Amino acid sequence: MYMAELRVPRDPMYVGLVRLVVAQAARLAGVPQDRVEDVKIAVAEALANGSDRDDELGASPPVEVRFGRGTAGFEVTVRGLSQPPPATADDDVVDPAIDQLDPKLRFTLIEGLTDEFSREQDGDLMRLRFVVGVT
Amino acid sequence: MYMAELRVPRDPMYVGLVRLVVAQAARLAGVPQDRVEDVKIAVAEALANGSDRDDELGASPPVEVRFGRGTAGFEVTVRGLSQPPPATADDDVVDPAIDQLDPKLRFTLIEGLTDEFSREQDGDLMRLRFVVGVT
Amino acid sequence: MELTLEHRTEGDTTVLDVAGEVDVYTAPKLREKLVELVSDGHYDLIVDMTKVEFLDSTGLGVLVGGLKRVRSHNGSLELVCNQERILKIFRITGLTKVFPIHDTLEEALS
Amino acid sequence: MELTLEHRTEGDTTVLDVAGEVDVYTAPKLREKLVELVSDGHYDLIVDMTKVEFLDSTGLGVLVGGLKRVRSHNGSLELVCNQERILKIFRITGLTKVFPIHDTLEEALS
Ligand SMILES: Nc1ncnc2c1ncn2[C@@H]1O[C@H](COP(=O)(O)OP(=O)(O)O)[C@@H](O)[C@H]1O
Ligand SMILES: Nc1ncnc2c1ncn2[C@@H]1O[C@H](COP(=O)(O)OP(=O)(O)O)[C@@H](O)[C@H]1O
Repeated sequence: MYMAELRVPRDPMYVGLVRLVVAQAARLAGVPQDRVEDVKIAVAEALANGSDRDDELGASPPVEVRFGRGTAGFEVTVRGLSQPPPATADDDVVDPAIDQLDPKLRFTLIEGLTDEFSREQDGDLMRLRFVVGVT
Repeated sequence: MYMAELRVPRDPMYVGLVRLVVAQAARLAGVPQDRVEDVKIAVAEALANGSDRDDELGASPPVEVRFGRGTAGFEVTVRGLSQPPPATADDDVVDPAIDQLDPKLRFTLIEGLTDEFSREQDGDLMRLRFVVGVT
Repeated sequence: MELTLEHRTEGDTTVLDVAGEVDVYTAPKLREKLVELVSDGHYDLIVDMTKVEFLDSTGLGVLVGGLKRVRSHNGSLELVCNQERILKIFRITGLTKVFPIHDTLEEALS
Repeated sequence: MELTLEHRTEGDTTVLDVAGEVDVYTAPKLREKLVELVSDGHYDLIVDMTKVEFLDSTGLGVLVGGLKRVRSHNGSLELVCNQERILKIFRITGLTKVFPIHDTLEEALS
């Protein structure tokens, strides 16, 4: 079970890079091309988790991505800041200019695109793990 | 000074992946395309350093690559097993079937392709650092 | 591959061609473009996503935001998309019920 | 992009077309091919690297090994390469003095 690990600053600039490297690793691990597309989106969603926090970027811990062929298939774990708790139950508080979907949709997407998905809160951090089958 | 960090098993399979991700990061950092080609070769040479050791792959520590835009340009540091000390001064001992150049040529190449190059031995490990200017 | 955006008018409709990757890094550019179009009085939009190579929920959020903006002017926002990998994320998030999605631009215009 | 290898004979010469990436992962494939050609009696080789996208010192080592093999049969190994980024690494390592390098296959064959 060989795992690679990538640690990048919490900055949208790096999201494309992470997508690229995890997609390539998925291909090497034997994930078929249409599922590689699923991996790319799932990775993007996992990295976007917490991206709506207004913490200073520089002050944030880096995002950690572990990936590689595991026993269940191609496994990815993303550890980073979790999304902020909803400020209030009133939906109207969300600024419509922000154009964001319900952040929970990110989990719906990861779940819909992968074969196995779990998440774990750890204080301010969240660990998202998903698996896509290999041929 | 934003640095990303990639840790991969010491396995030739991962070399292409590392090249890909560091090259993409170099592009993002503003390294011109012809120098990105230099970065790719320099990274490959730094990773190949120590690849002629016959240690069990699984028993080796992972290779650590740090990269990003630093003060002097796009900086890359590779930390991994260093090449073995030459067994003897007698050149004929080298098995010609191995088809290897003098391992020191790797350093010559990195030096010739980059703007700044340094290396540091640390027990069994070696830290290679190079910088390529950005526009 | 970055994001490129180009618009043109076809009768009363404005077609926005989106090509490349719409992600957390590039989505602000798409948002600005939609805001600009609406503030310039383009209320009936077709977003042609035929050349989109990547779209995630950040991009979906921007499209939903665009839809809200045109609707506040009694306008419309329809999509052109025939790529299964992108249609899939509209389906998973339930947005196929929110956006009219067409296979081709011709179909969207007619 | 992986490595692909194809050979054909042109008169007394054998041309090996190398396309793709020659690195620490793929170089063993090139080494095997050269060993196979020499043991099949191909002693005059032209390695056409026009379609090589990446080459590092591991690849150089394999080419030097091939040169040693053909020389032990009084043969030759010449290269075709017109890409500056690849010629550069032959220059830096001093191997331009070891290999005859041609711009085109026609030049190498004549
Ligand atoms: N699956 C969904 N994911 C995210 N937002 C949604 C979803 N479905 C509806 N919405 C939100 O609800 C808004 C209105 O949705 P829609 O069904 O088009 O309106 P209505 O129900 O008022 O006709 C959309 O602009 C969007 O913000
Ligand atoms: N710059 C170099 N880098 C690595 N090996 C070299 C270099 N120059 C020469 N050699 C080695 O020396 C061998 C013979 O080199 P060459 O100059 O062609 O032979 P000679 O000097 O016997 O004519 C080559 O096969 C190669 O192994």
